Amino acid sequence: MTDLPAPEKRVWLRHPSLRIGAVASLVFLLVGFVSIAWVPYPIEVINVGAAMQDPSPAHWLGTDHLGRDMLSMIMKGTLTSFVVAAIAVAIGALIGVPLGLAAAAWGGPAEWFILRVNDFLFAFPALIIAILITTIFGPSAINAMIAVGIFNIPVFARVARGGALSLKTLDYVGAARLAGMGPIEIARRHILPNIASLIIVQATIQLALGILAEASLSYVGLGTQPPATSLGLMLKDAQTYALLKPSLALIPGITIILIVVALNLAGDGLRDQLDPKLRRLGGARGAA
Amino acid sequence: MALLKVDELTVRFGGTPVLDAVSFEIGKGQRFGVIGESGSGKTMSALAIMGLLPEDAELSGTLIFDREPLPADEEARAKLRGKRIAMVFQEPMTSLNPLEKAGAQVAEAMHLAGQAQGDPRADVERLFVEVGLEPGHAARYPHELSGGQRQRVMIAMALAGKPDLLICDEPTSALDLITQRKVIDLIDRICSDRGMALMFISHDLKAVAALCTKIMVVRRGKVVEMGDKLDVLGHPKHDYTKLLLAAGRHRARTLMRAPISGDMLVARDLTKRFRQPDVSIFEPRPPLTALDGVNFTIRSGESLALVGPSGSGKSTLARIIVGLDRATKGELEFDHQVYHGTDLPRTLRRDISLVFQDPFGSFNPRLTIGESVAEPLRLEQGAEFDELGRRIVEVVQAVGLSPDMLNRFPHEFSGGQRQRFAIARALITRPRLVVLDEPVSALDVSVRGEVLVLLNRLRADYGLTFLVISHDLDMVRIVADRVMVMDKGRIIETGTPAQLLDKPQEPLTKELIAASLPDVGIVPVL
Amino acid sequence: MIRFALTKFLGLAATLLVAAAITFAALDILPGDPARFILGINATPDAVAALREQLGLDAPALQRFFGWIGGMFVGDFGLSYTQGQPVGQLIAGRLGVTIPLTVIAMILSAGIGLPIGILAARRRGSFADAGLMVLAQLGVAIPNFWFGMLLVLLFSVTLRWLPPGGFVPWGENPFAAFASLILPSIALALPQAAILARVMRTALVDVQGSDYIRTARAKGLTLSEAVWKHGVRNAMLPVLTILGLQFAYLVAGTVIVENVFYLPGLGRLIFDAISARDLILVRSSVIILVLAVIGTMFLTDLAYAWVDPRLRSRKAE
Amino acid sequence: MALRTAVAAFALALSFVGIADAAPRTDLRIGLVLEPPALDPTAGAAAAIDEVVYQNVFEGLTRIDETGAVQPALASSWDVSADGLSYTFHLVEGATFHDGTTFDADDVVFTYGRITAADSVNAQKALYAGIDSVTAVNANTVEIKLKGPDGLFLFNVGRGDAVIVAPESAANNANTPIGTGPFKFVNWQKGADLTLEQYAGYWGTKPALTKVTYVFINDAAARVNALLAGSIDGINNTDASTLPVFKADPRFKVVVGSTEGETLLVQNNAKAPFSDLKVRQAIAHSLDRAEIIAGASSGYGTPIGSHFPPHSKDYVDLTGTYPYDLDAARKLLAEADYPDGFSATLKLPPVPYATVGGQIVASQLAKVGIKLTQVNLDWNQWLTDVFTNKDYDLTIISHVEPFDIGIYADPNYYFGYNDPDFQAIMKQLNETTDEAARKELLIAAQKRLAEQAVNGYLFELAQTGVWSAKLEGMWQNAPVEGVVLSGIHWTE
Repeated sequence: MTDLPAPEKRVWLRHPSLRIGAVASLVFLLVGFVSIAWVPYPIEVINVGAAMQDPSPAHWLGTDHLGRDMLSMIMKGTLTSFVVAAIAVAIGALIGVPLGLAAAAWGGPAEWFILRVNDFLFAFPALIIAILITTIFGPSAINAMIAVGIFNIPVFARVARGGALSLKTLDYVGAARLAGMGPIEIARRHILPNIASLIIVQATIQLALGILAEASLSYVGLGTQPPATSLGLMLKDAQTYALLKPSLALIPGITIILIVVALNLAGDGLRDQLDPKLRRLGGARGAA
Repeated sequence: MALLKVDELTVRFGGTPVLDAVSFEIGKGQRFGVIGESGSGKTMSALAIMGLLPEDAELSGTLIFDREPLPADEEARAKLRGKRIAMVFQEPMTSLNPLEKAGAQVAEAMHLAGQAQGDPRADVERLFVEVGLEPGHAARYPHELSGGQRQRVMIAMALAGKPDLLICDEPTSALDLITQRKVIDLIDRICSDRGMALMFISHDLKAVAALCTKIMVVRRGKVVEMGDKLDVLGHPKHDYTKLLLAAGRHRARTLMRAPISGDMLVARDLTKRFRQPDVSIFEPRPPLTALDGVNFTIRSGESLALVGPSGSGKSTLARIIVGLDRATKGELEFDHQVYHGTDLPRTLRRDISLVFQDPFGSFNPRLTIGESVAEPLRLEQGAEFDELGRRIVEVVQAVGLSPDMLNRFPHEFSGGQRQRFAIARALITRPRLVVLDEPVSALDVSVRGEVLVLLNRLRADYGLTFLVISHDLDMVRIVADRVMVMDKGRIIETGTPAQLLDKPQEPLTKELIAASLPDVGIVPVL
Repeated sequence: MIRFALTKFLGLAATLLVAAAITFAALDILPGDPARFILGINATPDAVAALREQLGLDAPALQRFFGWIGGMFVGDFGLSYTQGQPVGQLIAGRLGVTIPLTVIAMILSAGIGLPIGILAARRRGSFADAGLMVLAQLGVAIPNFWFGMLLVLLFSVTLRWLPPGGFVPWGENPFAAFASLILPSIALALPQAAILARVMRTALVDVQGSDYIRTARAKGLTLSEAVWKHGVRNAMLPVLTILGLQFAYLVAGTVIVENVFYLPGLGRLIFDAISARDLILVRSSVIILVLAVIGTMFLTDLAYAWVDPRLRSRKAE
Repeated sequence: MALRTAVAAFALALSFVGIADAAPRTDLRIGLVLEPPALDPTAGAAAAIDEVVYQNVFEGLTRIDETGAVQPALASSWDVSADGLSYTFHLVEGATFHDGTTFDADDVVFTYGRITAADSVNAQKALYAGIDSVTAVNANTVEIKLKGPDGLFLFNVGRGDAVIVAPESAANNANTPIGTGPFKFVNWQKGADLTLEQYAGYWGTKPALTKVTYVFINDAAARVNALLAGSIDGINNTDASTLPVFKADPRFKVVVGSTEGETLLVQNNAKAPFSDLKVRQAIAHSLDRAEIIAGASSGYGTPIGSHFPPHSKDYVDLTGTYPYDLDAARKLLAEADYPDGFSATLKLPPVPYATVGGQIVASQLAKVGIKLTQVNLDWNQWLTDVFTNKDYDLTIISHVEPFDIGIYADPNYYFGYNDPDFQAIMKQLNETTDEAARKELLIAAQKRLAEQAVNGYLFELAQTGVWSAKLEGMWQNAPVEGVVLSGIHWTE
């Protein structure tokens, strides 16, 4: 109620970290998607004779221990890392958001139950359970991400519930009920569009966490499996070459860091654009 | 001799001035009132004096306090704060540290001002008594105190340092009517007792008039008028001041309207209990009774007002009537159909509508105004598409707005315009009963009158029945044919406005009436 | 307060029981035969069958479940399939590494993260703030196994200051034991410290804009005094939540870090047990971890209630 | 400055790098990839068990030396009956177990009784199934009677699976192993390391080392760092890709030898198209062993053409049977009615030579149109899917058992190879004890497997040890699993 200038005057994307983060994330995403259609060299073809070359006009980032083009590997790896992390985010969001909305909409025992399930999932050390699940169903990036995705559910449920609760008391939701709308219709028309930005923020953060989780699982051999590659797997493969050819580990490592920083910057920037009251809702689960 | 001299004070945020070359003086022991709407820059002037402007504010102009320019340095400035100039803020709910006991917070203020001699506990108790709190309140945490009590703690804190100047920034606007009056009386008494200078900032003309001797009117960062209370209020020179004065009195004319006839809505023994979250499974809490056996009747064509202090159950009753909530016990009968709240039959939904209190929260920011206004038309299943289009145009014109505004988004409109759209939305299904929940309390004073006039006109034009919920007795006088007073979930008194206002029976009603401040100035001719 | 604690405690017990049931059920469908794994690829089927019987793998699932639960109540977690030793003993042996490791990491992450967060918030908008937040961004983004490797290359291989891994038991040489936990706990703590720094900064920035800080300044405190006296404690509320959650991440993170630094901790025990299909060991260790995590959350709740009077009394507004 | 001094002082106080003494060191820290799950070699198959205890803590009647030959151990000599069915072992005198109990013929009878019992959990039980009876002739003489002649019997007696245990302590050997060897078990810090000390009462020649610590380091990069940082003195078998680092560093010596591990591209012979000899031959022609060795094993490893270790005296080089020739491969595929190749899955266990080798093999077979889908499994899944259920097309695995060519004679083995001719050769071999005749038969067996292209024979796994340059006496080759400590000593 103080006489401050309206926050709407801040233009979207004026925020430098958001601009940098969003542009960098998109660039990496683009690089990943380009690799579907084209990479400089196919990564399935192994040419041990050409292993561990330095960067050259033919191989901009050199070649790895099996003679594969590092640039192509990074491109494919970026795609895999994004895709697997996106699967985890999608699982979390597609299940978690409706759950959170349901909890907010119905309240009572339904909410109690959903909150307990949430608490319960939080109690399990996610990475260990991911390792367990991956071992049960076989090492693969998809299984790993399903495991990580399960632990994203409560994160999204919490954000969606918090957002929905803060909107639920707003009069336009009441007006919609007066207009005879059912809960699902209200959620679709009034709640979801207004918490979408919150969910997108959380999704960028979970995407970054997913990329790191994939790297961790790949490191213990339970993430992405050859002949496919991911940034995490490249990092793991390069571990023993750390002294012989440091670039093998540095290139994917730095790529991971850049992607994660870009996503986090984008997420943080987006969050700063939002109502500061909503800002806290997603913050609780920043850790991972 | 001026205690505070403000000269050409300008405050900018990123180049946009929110205060533009404002100059004024406050003498020792003088009562200085600042009046203006939200966004007019009045709070900024107070913060500039205190040295509490937000970091990104750019300040220019001179501030002289007790013949010395106010220092720019934070540490030197802090030494003046509390000791020489104290301030009471608007939001009692958030202005106290939630983690510390009220007494400790006051004691800290005393300590900082060097006023802690002897037993600090006794000093705090003395202050608490002075501001009308019990000494025991000192041991409570802020969340254990009511809004009015918190505001008293804030005042105690401001008084702790025995300041020469007390700045009050809308100290009562977050409080209910009765408490407002008590706090204003308290400030009045303390300033007299202590001979303290007062800078009182408000959008409430009557409060300023009651407390101050000198008044400054601010609009869009500029002083539009300043002078003696009697001059400003008695002979306003500026149109804006005139507008404010007129709005403060909102004397709307009663228009021709449909005759009042048979019963439209009957409430029988309505009771609503809310389940409270238990402290623990060992410590279940009893349900909170919001409505306790409410009985009343609204007759067709009538305008019934429902008044009462906050928490008395007014809004709960409204929500049950329109079908947003369900009564725990009892029933409603509308047009010979019985319902209990959420089970309001779909066919009746178009006949009962609600205008919400907050024009900002009542529109989805992602939908155009048109989409929101048209939303209730979903209830009109039989109607033709063209007919619906005509209805939207008609209703928007009826509330005095233009149909080409419909494609815009809510944030592009002012509060008054939004409330007009909210009324349009409530009328689009051509309802018979319109429930208005504090329809003007969130609006700036200057537009309240227009909205009330509009409501009265619509009622006449469309033959509507109103249930108006309000805590503002002035407004009730204008729009209501009959008034019900509610307290703690019960209806304690009913009568015509005239009956109630002149001869209140119940203590609460008396208190409500006593709380309203005297009218000010002359009736301006617009 | 006591009732508050008791209610929370009952919830904790219920969660634990459900966790036990789910863990058991999930592991019972795990394909793979521990007996076959122990005896290797050339073992004859009858040797495998004999071992299965010896391990008690033939009993019905429900019987094994209740046997397991019942045993845990009296501190008997069963016998490890692969190592033939009481699971409780195996786990206890590892706690001497994992508990100090997580505790040191926790202290490090709080000890580094919170001051940085406070500093950045106090200097908001300055170059120091920007620099610290860039560091925090990097800290969050570095995969911890990779960071661990870099630490080893620098401090063990090049500088030879600290051991590259392994563990000397506390009883043998407490200094050496501590030394062997330094690098792992740094690797473990870094991302958490970065997160804490960011949370602390945001919380403090939020608090700095709050009305009660303004009130405190109006009383005569300078901005920094007001932030120290009134802000930090309020800002600690969101930080406490994160601290509670971080414990779970630190515990899970030990799996990776204990592998990098070949520490004999619980994380590595679980990892090895999972790959060896030592179901009983996996189950019991997971339950121990869940217990540790919800125990910490319980303590966080208590701490929260201790700091925040609003939670303690919960009186109606 | 003060801080830096403090850090330096602290580092010095904690210094784990030994200060050089005048006398040579007698302690040793060895890195091991895997931690043994338990320490009883007669009740588990994990190679890590033997790496710790074989010939160090436990001894058998015979032992296998570095060349793979059988040498006397707890039996100082033995007589074999003319029909090859009866072995009389003469035991050493004065040997004691680490708990002080004496070693005698009864311990031998107990040990073999335990191995062959119905409820035995010995992983290699089948090897000893031919034993008819074990009798203590007197305290120092044991007679073992066989049901049929067994050319490998003395070798099998020397394996870790048949080490002599005492009835008093056998039950606890999993955690506190008690044997007769030169080192006694001292302490096992689960998950971290295991310590052995010289056994003062050892009956034979005392080893130079007095204390040996095995440090378990799962992570390949961590092993390298541990070596470089000096926290371990050597690794028996390190990741081949890291060898160049150590070759260039004078503080280390790299000891490259061979193992018993034949690395194979195993083909499911019972399943089409691999049941077709022409397909198998085509695959054999398409494998470029040099590249596989270079990629999967950093160039360490000897190409093989059949299932036999190159360091064996009975080895013949059959790598030329189906030379690398893509045209020949395409032609054979066409003849087998697969002119455009076919698709198959390659199920791989979680070992680097397999996961990397799999990629290279897939890349190579793709050139003749055979499209492989790689499926990476964990050990349990591999054991279940591939080994037990035989649900696979192709896999890559090293068979590290010594003298295991006999597995091809078992039609139920997961190779799915049922060849009466080969089975006949094996039967004859088992019944032959004459060295020259055995050699002939072994060569015939090798040739048969090579010609039949039963599996893709890739390379013999190298033993790539990295040790401190001041250490001597390590085994270069690994004819059996184990790190035999008795010869290892510091030179300064």
